Amino acid sequence: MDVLYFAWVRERIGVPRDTIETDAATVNDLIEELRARGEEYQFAFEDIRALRVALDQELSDFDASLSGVKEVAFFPPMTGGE
Amino acid sequence: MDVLYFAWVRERIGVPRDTIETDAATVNDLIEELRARGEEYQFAFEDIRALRVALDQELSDFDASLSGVKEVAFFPPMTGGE
Amino acid sequence: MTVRVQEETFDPGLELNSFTQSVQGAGAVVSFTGVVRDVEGKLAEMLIEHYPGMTEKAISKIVDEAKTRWSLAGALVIHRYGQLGAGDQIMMVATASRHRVDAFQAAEFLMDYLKSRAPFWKKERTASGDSWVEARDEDEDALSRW
Amino acid sequence: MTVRVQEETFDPGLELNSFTQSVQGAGAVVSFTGVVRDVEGKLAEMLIEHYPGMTEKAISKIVDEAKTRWSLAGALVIHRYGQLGAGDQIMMVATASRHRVDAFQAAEFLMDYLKSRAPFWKKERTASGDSWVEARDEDEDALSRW
Repeated sequence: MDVLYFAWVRERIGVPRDTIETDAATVNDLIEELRARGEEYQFAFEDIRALRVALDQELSDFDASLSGVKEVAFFPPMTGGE
Repeated sequence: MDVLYFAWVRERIGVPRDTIETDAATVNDLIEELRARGEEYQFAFEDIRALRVALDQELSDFDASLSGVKEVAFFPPMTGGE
Repeated sequence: MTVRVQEETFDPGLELNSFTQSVQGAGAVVSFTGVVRDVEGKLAEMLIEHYPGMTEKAISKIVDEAKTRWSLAGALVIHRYGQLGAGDQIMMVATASRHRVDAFQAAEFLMDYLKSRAPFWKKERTASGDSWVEARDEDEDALSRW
Repeated sequence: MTVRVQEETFDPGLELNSFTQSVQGAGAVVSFTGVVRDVEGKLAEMLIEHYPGMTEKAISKIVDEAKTRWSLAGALVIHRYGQLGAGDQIMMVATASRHRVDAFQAAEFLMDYLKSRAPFWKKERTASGDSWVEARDEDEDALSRW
């Protein structure tokens, strides 16, 4: 599974993506696994309410199932536009 | 006093303006005087609800006083814009 | 704040760019362009009559009102009169502000008021004859939201 | 309906004119241009990050939604990413419709959704350091009106 990071999530973790093997059933489960990878990850995921998640490039929820999902992305709320 | 006509009011009356001497106290009084000028005027003023009036280039009302007014204009509702 | 009432055509793109240039510091620029629609493929021309003297005065009053209601870095109104063909631009409004909401609101306000309070009248000339465009109740009603 | 996500700059005036040209028959064309504001005179540059792959998909979905809600003759969205300076255009939205209300509403809808649902993130670089622009509650709240 590809896990992508954008904006300050990417900066805190230090890499733009990880490719991982996981049995995580939900996004929340995946976040628990990622936190175990070290303090950069703990820092990035310290406040889930400040984050958004996309599954296969569609906005989703933290309790969504990862079944069949190939790409997960974590990022702060978007700030496009003017 | 200058009395100006626009759009179909002008077309019905046949001239774009009249310069008249009048003692009319209000717009309504002036319209009565104009109607007496002939059937073109009666045609133009047959339905006051379909008309708008400006006094010295400011939108006004039919019962407004003409005291001090130099220019009166009659026209249909505006249709500018797109 | 610029108001132009003119017979000649204008280039909306050039106007938008020079307006944007003139309001540096504004983050949001909204434009509205009104174009002559073909009336079922048979509009020969559109004639726009206006009330010289009152027109610019009325538009300036509307622009001043917009300035008191929203925080604007600039506003532009161009309205043509005379003879126009299908596809020609009739008029344009542009507004600039720090944030998008003010720019959008002010542009819509300007359009609603120009439509019903600036002394312009349109006549359509088609193969089947001439007719004055009638004011629509919904245009008068649009004013009540402001 | 055109969606472009690009690093290079664009000319809003040229885009407005070619968009208007492409939607002949529409009487009303609305545009919105977002420009990089100087942050108290000390913005060195703005960096816009996006999510390649998701970005165009997300914007297309927003445009499709606008098409179901309003009668549109056309819609254009351009959004840049990469390094921008004060005064540079960030993005542009244009809509065309028969009447002004649809064009205005659709443009505001597109802006509100682009702002909070398209995967772009802005970072401001000033003399005193870099900072990610934070999402504003009012931008999220703006979605509730649609």
